[in-house]
Amino acid sequence: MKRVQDFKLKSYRRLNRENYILTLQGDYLEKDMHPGNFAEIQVPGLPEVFLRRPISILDFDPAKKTISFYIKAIGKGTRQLGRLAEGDTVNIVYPLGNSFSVPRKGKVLIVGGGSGIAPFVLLGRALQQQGVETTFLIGGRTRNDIFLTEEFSRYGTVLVTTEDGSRGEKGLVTGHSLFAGSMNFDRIYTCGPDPMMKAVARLAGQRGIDCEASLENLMACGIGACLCCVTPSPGGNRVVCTEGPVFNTKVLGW
Amino acid sequence: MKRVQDFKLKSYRRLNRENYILTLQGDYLEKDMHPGNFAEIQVPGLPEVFLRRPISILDFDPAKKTISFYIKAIGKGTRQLGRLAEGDTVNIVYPLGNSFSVPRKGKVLIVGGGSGIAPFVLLGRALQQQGVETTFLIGGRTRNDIFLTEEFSRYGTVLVTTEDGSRGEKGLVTGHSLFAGSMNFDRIYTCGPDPMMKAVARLAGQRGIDCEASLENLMACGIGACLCCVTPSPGGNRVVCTEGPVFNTKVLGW
Amino acid sequence: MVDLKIQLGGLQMKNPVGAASGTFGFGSEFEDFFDPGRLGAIFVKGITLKNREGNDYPRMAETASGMLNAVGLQNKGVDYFIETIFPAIKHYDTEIIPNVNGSTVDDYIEVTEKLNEVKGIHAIELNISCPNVKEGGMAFGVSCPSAVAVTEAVRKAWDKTLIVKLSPNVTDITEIARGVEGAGADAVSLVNTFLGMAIDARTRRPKLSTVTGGLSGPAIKPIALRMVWQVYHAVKIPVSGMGGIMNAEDAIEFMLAGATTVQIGTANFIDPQVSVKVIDGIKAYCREHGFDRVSDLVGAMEG
Amino acid sequence: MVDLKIQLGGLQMKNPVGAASGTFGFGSEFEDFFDPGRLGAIFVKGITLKNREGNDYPRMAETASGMLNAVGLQNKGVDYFIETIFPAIKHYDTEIIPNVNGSTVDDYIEVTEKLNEVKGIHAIELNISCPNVKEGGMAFGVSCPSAVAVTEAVRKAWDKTLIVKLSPNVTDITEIARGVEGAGADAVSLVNTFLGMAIDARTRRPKLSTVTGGLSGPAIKPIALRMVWQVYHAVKIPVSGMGGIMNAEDAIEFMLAGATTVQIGTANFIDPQVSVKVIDGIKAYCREHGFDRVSDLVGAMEG
Ligand SMILES: Cc1cc2nc3c(=O)[nH]c(=O)nc-3n(C[C@H](O)[C@H](O)[C@H](O)COP(=O)(O)OP(=O)(O)OC[C@H]3O[C@@H](n4cnc5c(N)ncnc54)[C@H](O)[C@@H]3O)c2cc1C
Ligand SMILES: Cc1cc2nc3c(=O)[nH]c(=O)nc-3n(C[C@H](O)[C@H](O)[C@H](O)COP(=O)(O)OP(=O)(O)OC[C@H]3O[C@@H](n4cnc5c(N)ncnc54)[C@H](O)[C@@H]3O)c2cc1C
Ligand SMILES: Cc1cc2nc3c(=O)[nH]c(=O)nc-3n(C[C@H](O)[C@H](O)[C@H](O)COP(=O)(O)O)c2cc1C
Ligand SMILES: Cc1cc2nc3c(=O)[nH]c(=O)nc-3n(C[C@H](O)[C@H](O)[C@H](O)COP(=O)(O)O)c2cc1C
Ligand code: FES
Ligand code: FES
Repeated sequence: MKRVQDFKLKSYRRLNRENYILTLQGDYLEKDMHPGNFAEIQVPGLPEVFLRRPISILDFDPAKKTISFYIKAIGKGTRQLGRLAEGDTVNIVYPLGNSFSVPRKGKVLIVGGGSGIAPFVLLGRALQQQGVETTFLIGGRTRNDIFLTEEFSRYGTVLVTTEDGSRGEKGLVTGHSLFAGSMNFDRIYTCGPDPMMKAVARLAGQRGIDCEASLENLMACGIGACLCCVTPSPGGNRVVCTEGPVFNTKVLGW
Repeated sequence: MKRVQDFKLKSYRRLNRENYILTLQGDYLEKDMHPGNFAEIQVPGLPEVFLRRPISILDFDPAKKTISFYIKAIGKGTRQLGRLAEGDTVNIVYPLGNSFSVPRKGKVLIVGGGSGIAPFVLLGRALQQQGVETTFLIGGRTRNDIFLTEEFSRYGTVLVTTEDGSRGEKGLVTGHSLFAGSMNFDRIYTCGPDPMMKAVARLAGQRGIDCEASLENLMACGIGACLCCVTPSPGGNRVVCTEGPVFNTKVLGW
Repeated sequence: MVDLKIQLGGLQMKNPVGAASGTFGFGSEFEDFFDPGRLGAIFVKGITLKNREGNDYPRMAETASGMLNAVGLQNKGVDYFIETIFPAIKHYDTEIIPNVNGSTVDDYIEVTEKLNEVKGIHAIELNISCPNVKEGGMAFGVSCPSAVAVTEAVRKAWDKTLIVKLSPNVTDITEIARGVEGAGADAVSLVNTFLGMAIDARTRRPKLSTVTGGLSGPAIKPIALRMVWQVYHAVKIPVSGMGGIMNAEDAIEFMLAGATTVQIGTANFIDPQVSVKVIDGIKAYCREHGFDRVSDLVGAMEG
Repeated sequence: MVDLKIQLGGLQMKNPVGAASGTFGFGSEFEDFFDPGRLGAIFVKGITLKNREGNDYPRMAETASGMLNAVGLQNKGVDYFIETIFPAIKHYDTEIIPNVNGSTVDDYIEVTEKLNEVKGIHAIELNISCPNVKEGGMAFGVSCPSAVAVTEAVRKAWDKTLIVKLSPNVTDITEIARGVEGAGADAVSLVNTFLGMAIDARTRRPKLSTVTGGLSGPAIKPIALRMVWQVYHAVKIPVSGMGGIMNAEDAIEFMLAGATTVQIGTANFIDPQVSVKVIDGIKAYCREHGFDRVSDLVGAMEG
């Protein structure tokens, strides 16, 4: 069930200048959360930030009643959230959106870039629980833009690409040698910048592999009430916060 | 010279639930400050508070480059200022307004109530330096509303009235026995709620004693640019932030 | 005990707080947060004769204490509403009020005629103020003759309470309010959004696909409040007031200015539970200030 | 090297940033904070024929991301301005632009005729949009015929650059802009404040002595920006844009929308040094984005 709830900032873990992980603790924690779900976080203390910000659920711990978010500071709101102090109150609406489908067996590839890696901790864990064999392919500009690989390595093989070659293969994720070989994946999951996701969807399509993408979008409400967050599709405009954020890329006509 | 300047919150001293003293420290401190001058404090982190808030200068220390304010939390802005943490940045425009006139000798009475006592630390000290004999008369609802008397006692005699009689004489300041006797003061200074100041001015007038009052007023700019902060007078509307906040009560027609 | 019941034209509402059209979906989106039946009314999202895809993405931009939207009346058409949506929400213990839109007067009439046959719908809100459609919409609401014409036409097709939603993008909103009052409106609601725009300085492109959009939120409250006050003094029919209401205090200010009921819009996005907080806050205010009936607040500003 | 010079009608300004009338006093109030001569222009506070006391206190109310004012043109009259104020500020290395007000067309003419004789004043701003006076003011600016009439009359009395300041409280601001263009205006400035109001729910009284006042600040920016963009496309004369500009980015957005120059109003109260920051920020933006002349920004929004 969706809730509006106050949490306390329990810990702030800075990954580097622009990336950090927030862990919030509440008196209560909704347990019915799935990989791909997100929260709408209210940004306290900044007049210019009027609307909540959609952020994927990175992880949660029902025992400790904590929920965490991996955030990349790209603008006013995400920078401000990085300035909060432990003990500060943070109000969130959660869990929102649909989720990735988790098969019962098989072999899958997860392709992530930028802040788009956030949903893949929960996804990797869920896949592992089902006995699915998972490969993570994470891309960034330099090795300083690659995060969470230690987490991911608990759930599968981790491959990396960087544009400057400072870690893993040099180039974009879609240029990884993996895509040159025979791709016997049952599904590809992707989240990250639009051009990356579209390229991944195309590669998947060419090989007849099912592909699910989690879209970013400007959102006002996050609960399907305002119809601000749409993405075009052959079947008409899709509402990203409720029909998505996860879409089978065929539905999007990608 | 007036300045816009960032300070760091150096210390926060809570007097009780609603009253506190903020001490700010800067890289620089303007020294040309006088009793009655005020600052326009920017309230950080609250979308509803758009404008700065005028607050009297309580004290300053040129050596430590600190400036302090006594604040009574009565609304959004003054409450928010009370929530700041040490180290937070606070931007102020200061020193603003005119100041109380400080005679070279004689005997004066200072009558203050509520947050209107703030300017009287600087005034008391300046009067003492001139060798003026000063009596402070401070009023409040209960003894929990009486502050800074220890400070004042360094510069003169301190008398107190409370409405419930829990400290000093029972009643309003203007009911103090002092006013029953012969009042051989050369000047009366007053700051506090309008009705109190007007009553004090009337008593002063009846005795032919010069009276200076420091007015409160809703202000936008604090520097004479907007003309929002006016008070009526026989000579027309007076601009409180530049012609005041200190007025001879005769000028106001009180 | 505070009596929260209020009368908007012929419509009896159990309390004065409604959800504004386009900001509350069809109500079901909020079921997890509270029972939509607690509201005085739900002004459901704008309905047109035929299915509309709405405008292209991006449709939204954040502004200082507000937002611009350019949704453009995305909806599945009146038939879908009547056959599929209304049956699923009519059990809420509140008034469901469709927001009627059209590109032409005939469109408005046709949508209204269809709704007129539906049992359980006791009022419609005639939207002549949508700034986000190429044809019709706000064009009807910014000229008095056309506002009158569409109101008269719809009046003939509608038997129950007719609320006309006015555009604030006009020189004199009292002129339009008087016009639609004369044309048979039972109440007016105001304000719809202000036509605004936003530019991304970095890319030098407009932030909305449509360049302009509708401004809502607390930014517009002072203007909306002034218009409600002006209209309250200009017409005899009741006013449903809105524009930037974020809490009970804001809602009370609108009622004091002359609004018989209020609507909560953008605030639903910031706090999905805001409307019940507003209802509770109005009740507490009445209790504290000695008002036995919420209706006594209406126009109670002291000059 | 970025060329900041810009031409507003016949007026050459050394940079496009002015201080908006009523928010910068006569400039001297800001001398402690920066040299007012750094500005492109100072639109000094509104001037009338005779001394005006302005409205009663309270004249100001804070709103979400904005403020209402009801100053009501407090000033000592045009003669005092010419004899006492102007001599004290004319040494600033900037254009001093009086903001001309009146209750009647004759008032406007008389003030203008007096200013026309003053050496060193190269432009006036005709304010037909003050919402805070009982007579004249905004009444002239919300009807096209009266806006045209007062502009024509002042045009005859004024030899140099005539800027007409438009009210945003209208259905179609392009109509008024075209009207005053036809009547001889060399430029238009927009927007003046929006008519708004605020109520204290606790006391149930209006927050302003005049009930309504003028809304300014970032709250109005999206509407002001839209109007500047519309007017830019409707007239050939240049536009001086304002409404909620708080920083260089905001100012650039106005220029991209079509403003030849910008004016900083309410922001001066929040940060008395904001205008020099805006000048510096515009320069930096031009450098970064490869604009050699600031004038190349004007209307450079990409559709
Ligand atoms: C379902 C979903 C899940 C997300 N999960 C995460 C996450 O786990 N971690 C994370 O760091 N970010 C995530 N994002 C992105 C995040 O919402 C944005 O980065 C954030 O809203 C930016 O806010 P801001 O105030 O910092 O930026 P602003 O100052 O508002 O904007 C800065 C710039 O970024 C652009 N922008 C802002 N938001 C978006 C957006 N949603 N889509 C496209 N462009 C945008 C703006 O147009 C502007 O140019 C997610 C987004 C969605 C929709
Ligand atoms: C020259 C000057 C010096 C001052 N010195 C001090 C000081 O040293 N310490 C101190 O605590 N306060 C002082 N004040 C008062 C202080 O400025 C106000 O209490 C403050 O601005 C209130 O802000 P707020 O956001 O907390 O209240 P808000 O939430 O803005 O308002 C709360 C209520 O108080 C009323 N109100 C707010 N400000 C004023 C005002 N200035 N005059 C009258 N009514 C008002 C409002 O109308 C409202 O009803 C001074 C004021 C002036 C003009
Ligand atoms: C995203 C969004 C969609 C809207 N859609 C409609 C609509 O379909 N019909 C309508 O009459 N008003 C619509 N409105 C206007 C609101 O009902 C309301 O009049 C306006 O937002 C002002 O109120 P607020 O400031 O409380 O949001 C919409 C507003 C928003 C923000
Ligand atoms: C306190 C105050 C006084 C004003 N006085 C005048 C005036 O005398 N003449 C005028 O043309 N505009 C006046 N204005 C309007 C401003 O010049 C400007 O048009 C408006 O505030 C919008 O810009 P802003 O949002 O940047 O403040 C005044 C505005 C304020 C806030
Ligand atoms: S963000 Fe409101 S419908 Fe998706
Ligand atoms: S507060 Fe602006 S003139 Fe005094």
